[in-house]
Amino acid sequence: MSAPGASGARQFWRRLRTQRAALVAAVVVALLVLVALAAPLLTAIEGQDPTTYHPSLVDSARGGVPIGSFGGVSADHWLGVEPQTGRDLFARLVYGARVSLGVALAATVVQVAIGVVVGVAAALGSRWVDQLLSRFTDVIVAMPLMIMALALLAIVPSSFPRPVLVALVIGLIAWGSIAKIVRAQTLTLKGLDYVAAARLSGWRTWRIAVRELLPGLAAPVITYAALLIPQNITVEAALSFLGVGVKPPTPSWGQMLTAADVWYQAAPQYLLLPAGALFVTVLALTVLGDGVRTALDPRAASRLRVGTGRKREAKA
Amino acid sequence: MSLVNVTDLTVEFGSLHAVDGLTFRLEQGAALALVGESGSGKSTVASALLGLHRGTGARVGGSIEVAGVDVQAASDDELRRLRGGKAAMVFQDPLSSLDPYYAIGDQIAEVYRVHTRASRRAARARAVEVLDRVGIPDAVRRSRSRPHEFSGGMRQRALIAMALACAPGLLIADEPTTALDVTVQAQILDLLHTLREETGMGLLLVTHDVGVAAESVDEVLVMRHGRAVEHGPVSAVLGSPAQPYTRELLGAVPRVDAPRGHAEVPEKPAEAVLEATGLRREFGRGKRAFTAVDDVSLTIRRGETLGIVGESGSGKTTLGRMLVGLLEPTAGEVRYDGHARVGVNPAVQMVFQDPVSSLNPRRSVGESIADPLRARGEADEGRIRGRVRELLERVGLEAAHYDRYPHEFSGGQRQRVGIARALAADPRVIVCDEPVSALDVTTQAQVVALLGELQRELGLALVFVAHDLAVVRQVSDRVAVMRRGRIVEEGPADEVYDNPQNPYTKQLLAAVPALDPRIAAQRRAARRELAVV
Amino acid sequence: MSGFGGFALRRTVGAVVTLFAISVIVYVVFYVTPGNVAQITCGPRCSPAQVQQVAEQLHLNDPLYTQYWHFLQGLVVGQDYSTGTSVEHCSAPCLGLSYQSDQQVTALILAKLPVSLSLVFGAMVLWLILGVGTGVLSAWRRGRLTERLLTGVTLAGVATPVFVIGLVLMIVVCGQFQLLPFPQYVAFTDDPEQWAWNLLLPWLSLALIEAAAFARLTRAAMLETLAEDHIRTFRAYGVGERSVIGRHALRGALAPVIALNANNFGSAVGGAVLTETLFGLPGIGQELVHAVNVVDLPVVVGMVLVIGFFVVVANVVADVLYAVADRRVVLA
Amino acid sequence: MRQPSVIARRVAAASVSLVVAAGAAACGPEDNDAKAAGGDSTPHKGGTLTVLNSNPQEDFDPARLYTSGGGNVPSLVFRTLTTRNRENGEAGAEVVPDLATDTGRPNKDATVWTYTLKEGLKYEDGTKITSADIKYGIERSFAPELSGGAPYLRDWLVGAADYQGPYKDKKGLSAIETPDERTIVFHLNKPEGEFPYLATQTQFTPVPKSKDTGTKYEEHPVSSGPYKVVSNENDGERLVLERNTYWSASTDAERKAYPDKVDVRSGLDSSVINQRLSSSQGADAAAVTTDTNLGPAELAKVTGDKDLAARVGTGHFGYTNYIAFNPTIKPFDNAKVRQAISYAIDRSSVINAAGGSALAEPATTFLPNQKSFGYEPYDLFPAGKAGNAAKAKELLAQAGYKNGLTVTLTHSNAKDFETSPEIATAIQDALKKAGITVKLQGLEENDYSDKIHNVKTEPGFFLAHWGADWPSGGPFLAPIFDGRQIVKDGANFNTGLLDDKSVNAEIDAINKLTDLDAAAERWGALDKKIGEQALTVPLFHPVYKRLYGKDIKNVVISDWTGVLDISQVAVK
Repeated sequence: MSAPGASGARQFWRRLRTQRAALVAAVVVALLVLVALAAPLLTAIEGQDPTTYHPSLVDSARGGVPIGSFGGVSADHWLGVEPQTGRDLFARLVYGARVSLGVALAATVVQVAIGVVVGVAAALGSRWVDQLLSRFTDVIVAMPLMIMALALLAIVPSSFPRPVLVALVIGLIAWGSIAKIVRAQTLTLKGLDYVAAARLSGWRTWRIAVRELLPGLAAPVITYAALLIPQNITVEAALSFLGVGVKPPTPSWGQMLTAADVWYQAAPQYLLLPAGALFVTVLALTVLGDGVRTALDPRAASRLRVGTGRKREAKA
Repeated sequence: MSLVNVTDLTVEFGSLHAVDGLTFRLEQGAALALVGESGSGKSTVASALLGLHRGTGARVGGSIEVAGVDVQAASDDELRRLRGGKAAMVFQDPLSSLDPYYAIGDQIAEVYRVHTRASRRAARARAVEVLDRVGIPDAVRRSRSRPHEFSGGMRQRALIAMALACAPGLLIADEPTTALDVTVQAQILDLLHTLREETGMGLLLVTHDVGVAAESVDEVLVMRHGRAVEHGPVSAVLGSPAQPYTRELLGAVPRVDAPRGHAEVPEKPAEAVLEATGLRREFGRGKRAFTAVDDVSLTIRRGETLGIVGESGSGKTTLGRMLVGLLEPTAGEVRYDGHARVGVNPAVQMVFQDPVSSLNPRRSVGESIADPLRARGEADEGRIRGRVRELLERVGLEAAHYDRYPHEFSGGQRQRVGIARALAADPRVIVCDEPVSALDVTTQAQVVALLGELQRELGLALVFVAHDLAVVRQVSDRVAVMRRGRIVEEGPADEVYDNPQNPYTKQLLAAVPALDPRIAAQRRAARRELAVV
Repeated sequence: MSGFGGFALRRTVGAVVTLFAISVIVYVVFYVTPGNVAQITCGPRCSPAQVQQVAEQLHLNDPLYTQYWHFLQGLVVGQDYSTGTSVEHCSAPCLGLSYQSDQQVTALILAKLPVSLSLVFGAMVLWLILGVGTGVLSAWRRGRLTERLLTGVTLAGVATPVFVIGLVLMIVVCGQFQLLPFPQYVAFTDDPEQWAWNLLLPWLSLALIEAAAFARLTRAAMLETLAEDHIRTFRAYGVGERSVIGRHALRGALAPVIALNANNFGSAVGGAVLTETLFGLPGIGQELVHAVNVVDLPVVVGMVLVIGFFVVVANVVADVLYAVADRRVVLA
Repeated sequence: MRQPSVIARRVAAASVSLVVAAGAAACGPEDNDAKAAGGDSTPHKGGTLTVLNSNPQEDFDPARLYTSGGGNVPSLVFRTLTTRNRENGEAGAEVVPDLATDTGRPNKDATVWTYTLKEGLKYEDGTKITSADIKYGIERSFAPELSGGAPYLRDWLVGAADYQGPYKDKKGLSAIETPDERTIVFHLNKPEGEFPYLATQTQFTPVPKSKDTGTKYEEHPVSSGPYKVVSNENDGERLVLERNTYWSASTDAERKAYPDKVDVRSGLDSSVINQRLSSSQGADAAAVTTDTNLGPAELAKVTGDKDLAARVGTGHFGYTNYIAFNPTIKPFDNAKVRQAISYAIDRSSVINAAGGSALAEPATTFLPNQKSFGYEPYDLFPAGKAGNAAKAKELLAQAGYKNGLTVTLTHSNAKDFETSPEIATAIQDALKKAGITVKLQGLEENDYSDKIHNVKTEPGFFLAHWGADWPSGGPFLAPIFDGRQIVKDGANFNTGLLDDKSVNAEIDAINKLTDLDAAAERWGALDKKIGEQALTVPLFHPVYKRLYGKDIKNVVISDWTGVLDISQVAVK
């Protein structure tokens, strides 16, 4: 019998290690996080920053296309410069990693927090609480994410830090599916005998929720969260495309993509750099998420219910 | 030529030797039972006969010849022709062994067409024919049903029908009755017996239940750790076992016909600790509502054991959960110590059926056992650890097991942990819900013995809920028989077992397999009569 | 089928409650959205007096609950409105009039809906073919090179934003090689062939994004089914691998695929904003983004309700199909 | 086998049009400046003109339109009392008669204007156009149901301030008289020498009262022009116009109306429009756009391709992008601070952000650099190409900000390259060199527009732009700098809150002039005078570049609209 948790952590790592793709992905993700964290250092080594304009590096008469080959790649500008502004692309890319990863991660944290609270409360609460919360979750799921994001992002005063806001808005709108998963999983766990045993010990409901249920939710929640992160990166990019994402001059990959998509023909590297970065990140995170899922084995939970001898359907 | 000829069979999964040098034969039309506890390798042998290990990474050594096919050397095509065509297998769990999405008739027809190239129509006709043959009433209509629309016994009949479809020479039945109620089990065993008489096919029966083997076969091969322990005619092996392990195994099997060893009748009834009056519990609402427990009244006295016996769906688990307060009754009340009670009460504890799901896999067993102590407000870490260690030792584990996790224990050990946790609350009543049904017979006997000891020592009242009539008799002072949510008969254990009044109780007792093949034959005849009546 | 009747009733009530809640939320959210609606409608150079007149005209000076009450009234009994020269009736269910264009929102939706449905339906067919096909193949060839390649391709779909895929597809297919015309919506009723050719690229872009989820789900569900007991039964009865995979394992994956599909279909009706914007398809999503930008509350509420309606209906359909696909499930 | 056949057809079509392209390149419009429409091949009648637009023609009611000179597509359907001269460049900034026989006859102090309609004017149904219809058209533009037009009529006509339109107020406007079917007389509050310009707006389109359907009129407005609406799908998303047979070229000297049919398709992404125009395949060969400019990225591609470069129409529209100060907010109350910022501006960065030198010309004057506006070049705070940081620092030090200064620049989040983040960040970067730290405050478009046009919420330092309602200094300067136009409780455009008696008096004096050339000269002088106060920092004047299909002929781009005039183009 295998189970994640205190004793399962070692098993988890052991199983994760056996998956080569997941390991490679983990290394890539670690590198990306490192790049994001070390952005100021990296740009200092390059000797550039993400916001300074270099009008002399672009051809003003031709719409501001970078002068020089490969979008103005040089010893000073490792990945060339941005059309129109001449800002350093390497600097913008590495600083963009901070925003893209940070927003996605923070949004995921918000989603998971709300989803777990609502899901657990619905599963453990009375019939009415469950009805109310489940219905509310349905409402949230049925609302078009983009539209609500557009409205919410417009309401909040612009003095509010934008990346935080974007993360909050994504988190506040898109927690429906995780709440549903948590509710279903909690209901399953609630039917398990060890929860009944904890009740017989005399513990109160909230303590049972914290001690007995939450650890059991860890596996499916981590699994789902691992898949949410790349999704949120794409959502941030899409919000930028619609013009309500992170605001300039803060660079984000989504915003770079948005600005760059029309430059596909005139300055391809301008589009390919953020697109490539996004692609690699989402790919690595998704593969890693799959690896985590395999290592945590979501079916462990359902297998818990299967005895070795007579099977009987629990009616309670 | 023998139907099955296995020589020096070994099956290895990685470093695990599941089967280790097994040799046996089965003649045409004969019946052999592979008997053993879990982990003895008996099911692995059954799979190996059909070459099911091919391509799974298991290493199979030795030679296997089934119905003239050298399973080890056969091509994939030959193997496919063997499977289902010459030798067919019946599995343990009939619900999961059938595809839930297709009609049963179609599934049988599919198998038939694989082997005969018959037309769709002919295959369907054959499916109806075999379904009819295994006693499915209204086979034409029922062949269009999906597995979930069948009862457990019907599903097992359907699986047997699938096995019969291509008229194979050998039927391999892997625990065919383990998931079934005792009365249904008897019907299936009778069916297998009749089919064998009529078709003359050979039977290889894999079972953990010595009684089932005694009912069905001519020869027995007792296995342990992948090796043969004892092999011989059923009457010889079960009647006068030569090997110590066989003797141990037989000794552990509870007997439905033997009275409880230490039955000491108290002079005057002790005071009642738990009383249930008019308990009723409904599930669901509206059209789907059904009553799981209906007007049950019980009294449990200090120091006594009340056995509650019934088949699946009889409501005994629901009753047990209401007694401990995990479920609120729809009507009626449970009184503890003369006071009406709502919700749980640490003085009334429970031992659960499934030793896997009853312990939180993410917490050490010591922590789980300490729960009632902490919930009671005990904060002194030293006292808690001390008490838990004491309890661990009391249930036959080691004090050092405190920090271990459930997956490091065997099923029997986990059940001991469960008992220790119940004891930690200093209970006066423990409701045991099928506490041993998931355990092997030898372990089962040990756990039953432990419960008995604890009861005597601590003056506990026990409620022992089980489907196994023999086990219940072994432990109970009084017995209540449940059927469809009601208690149909209640009384002192020996009276109920030796002189049952209710026809259902009689039917149940008649269905229990006997260890003596001669008695088994008599019972079979008796069952036919009961069925006629 | 009284059981089904009860189910239908419960779900209908649930859907109405959900949509009601959505309308309230949207009303409140957009009510507090910045932007002087009367000024936007009137034009930037309107005098305060004129703006006031327009506000009167649009009932913008009424308190929020009064406005919402009018909205509900319109839904139930319809509402009358003046065009200046005559009084017109907007029959129930009336979602009100657009602030900006004075059009009936219901008419606006009816005009945009075919476009969105065309887009999503076609894309759905493609994503099912691509997704489920890939899933089946990779479950069958698990562990081999084929599977890794397929996994890579589907992940590429997830990892690339639709506006990049769409734009590059369009530039390459329509611009560089001129294999297809630049998409412009042609109604199915006008010319089915042109309808399909013009929608091919939008379909493909949307399908590439969605297919990955289906591939992964199909593969996972099939592998799970392959580990089940009944698969062992058929193997033990000599049934060939092709039939085991194609007939039994795939069947097991059907129910979750149906559920995911219904879910995605519902949300894609309004969620294909990016695809519609990029390809200039005059669908619900594009109109909605426009309406949000000009704070055209009636249009926003109406369109969000329609999208919510599709999501809710899709979920009900999913449940029914799920129950049909898996007879063991009881509708509740 | 459907797929190959269709693809084959596309390829065939593509190769055919390639041949056409080669022919067009040989003798196509070589010069993309003023007289672009060459006498290369004479335009002919016939064919279908396709219009690819991003914004649908949602407003198609003449009362609701607010486009300079009546817009492009609408001017095919609506004729007005006067109209813009459909000529290239400067000549195109003149006002000429349309329905009227002349551009208007003023009384002595220009408070009464009289027009006479030409003979034989008819609607698309053959009924006669009368002066009463023009009066009615103007009246209905006052209805709150049909709001959207320019404010001038309400401000200028006697007793019009509180008029609510003919639906609520049956008496009508007494300021407009129609003594007979062909005569119409306007009575104004004060002298307005530029009334002929106002008469070009679509509110001066005749609307037959019997055909008026209120807010539904825009679905099928009755045509007085060369084309009529035959279909209008989804609120102006797809418009099909065909010839109005009752229109006669003899009464209309301005509209050429070569194509038989005009097919307007909108709702397209701007990059798709430009991509389609550059590919120019199939019907797109005879396509133009009336609302989509070439962006910087597209320009970069187009300039590298001779064929494409030949198909770009370039125009100048009277328009200025500038930084606005609110002098009631510190530190912008200090003229030295405003001047310092003026000196520090790096116009080349700003222009690059706006699309480069081909799409934007540096601006040092508030008035657009066109003669009709009375443009008089001046550069009061010379910043050079890249900003004069030293001078700026010096001024800051004088103002008491020796150690630099932190200010907040408000801009919109629209993706328009005008008040958008790109421009704001360029300014932020430039001011850094002068020791000014700029924090950016990006607002959603509506919020931005609300805030900057409300005296209570107006920020101190923000991006703004102003475009001409007609090519003259009046509508360019008065709303922004006339102290009497400060609106306290509504949309205010005098963002500098300038209320200078001498400025107000000069505006009144120029308005009296009916000699438009003389007026222009004085507008230019007034602009420079106001510029000294440094209430704005002019940044750039945009240049419009638009692609057109390879079969398009007779491209005319006036300085009035700055874009190709759809009434002049031919596709054959």
